[in-house]
Amino acid sequence: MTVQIVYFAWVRERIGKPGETVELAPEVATVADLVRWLRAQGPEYEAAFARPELVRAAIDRSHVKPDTPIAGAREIAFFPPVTGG
Amino acid sequence: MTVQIVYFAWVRERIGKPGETVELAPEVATVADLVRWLRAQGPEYEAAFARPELVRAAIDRSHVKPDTPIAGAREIAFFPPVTGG
Amino acid sequence: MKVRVQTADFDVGEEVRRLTLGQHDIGAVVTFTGTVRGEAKGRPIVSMTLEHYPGMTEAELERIVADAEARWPLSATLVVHRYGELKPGDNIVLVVAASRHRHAAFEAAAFLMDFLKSRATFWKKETTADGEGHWVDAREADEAALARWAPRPAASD
Amino acid sequence: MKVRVQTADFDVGEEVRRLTLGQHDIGAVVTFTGTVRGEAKGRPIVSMTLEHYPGMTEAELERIVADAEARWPLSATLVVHRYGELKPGDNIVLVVAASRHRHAAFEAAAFLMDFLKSRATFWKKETTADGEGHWVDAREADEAALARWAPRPAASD
Repeated sequence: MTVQIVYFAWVRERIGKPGETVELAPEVATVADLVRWLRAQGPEYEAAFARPELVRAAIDRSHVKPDTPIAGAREIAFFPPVTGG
Repeated sequence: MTVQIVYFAWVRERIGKPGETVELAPEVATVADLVRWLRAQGPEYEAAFARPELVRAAIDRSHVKPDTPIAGAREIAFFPPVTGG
Repeated sequence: MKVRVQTADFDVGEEVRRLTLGQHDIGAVVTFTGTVRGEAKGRPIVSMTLEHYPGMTEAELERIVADAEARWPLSATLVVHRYGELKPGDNIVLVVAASRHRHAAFEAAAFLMDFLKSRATFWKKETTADGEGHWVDAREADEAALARWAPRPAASD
Repeated sequence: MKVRVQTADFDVGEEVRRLTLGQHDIGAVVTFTGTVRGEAKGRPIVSMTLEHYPGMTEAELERIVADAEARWPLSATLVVHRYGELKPGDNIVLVVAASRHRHAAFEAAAFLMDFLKSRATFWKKETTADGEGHWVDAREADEAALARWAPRPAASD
């Protein structure tokens, strides 16, 4: 499965890019699986996801939980808790 | 005791004047006493105070209850429940 | 001046700008604007005339503002209330509360309006198309709204 | 358009005027304006940069507005949120809720802000005088503020 991943705020800064297209194996089934997979991609990802409870996710522009399946997703976003307003 | 009385809204309209100066006997000791005394001053006062629970009072520009003593008052106001805002 | 009673209209943006100018401790500004609705009990109204008790109105509004300022940490507070003849759509009242954080600003503005509604000495008379004037009845809900502001035990916050 | 995400400033008075123009069923307009404070944790800040998630931010704000409109009888609703570099005193966000009566307008505006604070995809970075940038931490109180909007039993109101 091919999916577009986007990063915001300090997640983006730590990984060093605003997003990327990745090819995922079928075992990567949920948001939490994807976080585990990303952490193995290099020290910059390890730094961004060191405390996964501080990173939020969205699939196709809706907030999701770590156990949400990613099948069919076009765009998955990772970002810190929001601080607007 | 001499006191200035002022009326507002439909209390003013029913009595037919915005205010007056009255001379009160010592028996007129509270706001409720004054209402009773005024009701006896003519049909226009009777009309204004026909339902005394609908008329509010202020002494020297502070809201008061019917049992508040009027001794020392300079200005006593009667008006319907307020409807600003 | 935190309280103004006037016949003239007001501009919300201009009032907020003037009130908060140069105050960099403000993070939240809540405004309430009350306006004349076009109908009352299903009948179109052509105008609304507000009478007030000069002197007492200002004193009462000052007391309400002082109560709000004692209760929340406010950086700025303003109440502007019009009187005289108004038309549907016209502004009647403006309340502004500014604070560091939003909850204080929201609560203070709601508190100011609740007390203004049941304490400030204004009376509304609506004129319908037939030329008849009707004094607006006070709403029991307005008096009831004060209950939520009953003093709370100091420990609860 | 009920939701706008923009770099440009806004004028509260002008936004309210445009939003309520010709709508004579409105009796109450509540606005919330969030502004950049001059200091953070006791240190002066020189600027604040807001990043957001284009596309999702608008979608999320539209969902929040729709939730508010389902919950209260609102005549008009508006959310304007800025992004980019801002200075102390600058406007960040404007929320407007207009209704026939004041309680709906107050509650809807507070609801919009509470959900915006913990759901809209914005991130603030503060720059202090030494040139260092700090991402602002989310406040637990903002998440906790949502509890008071938990669905109530239909009979309770």
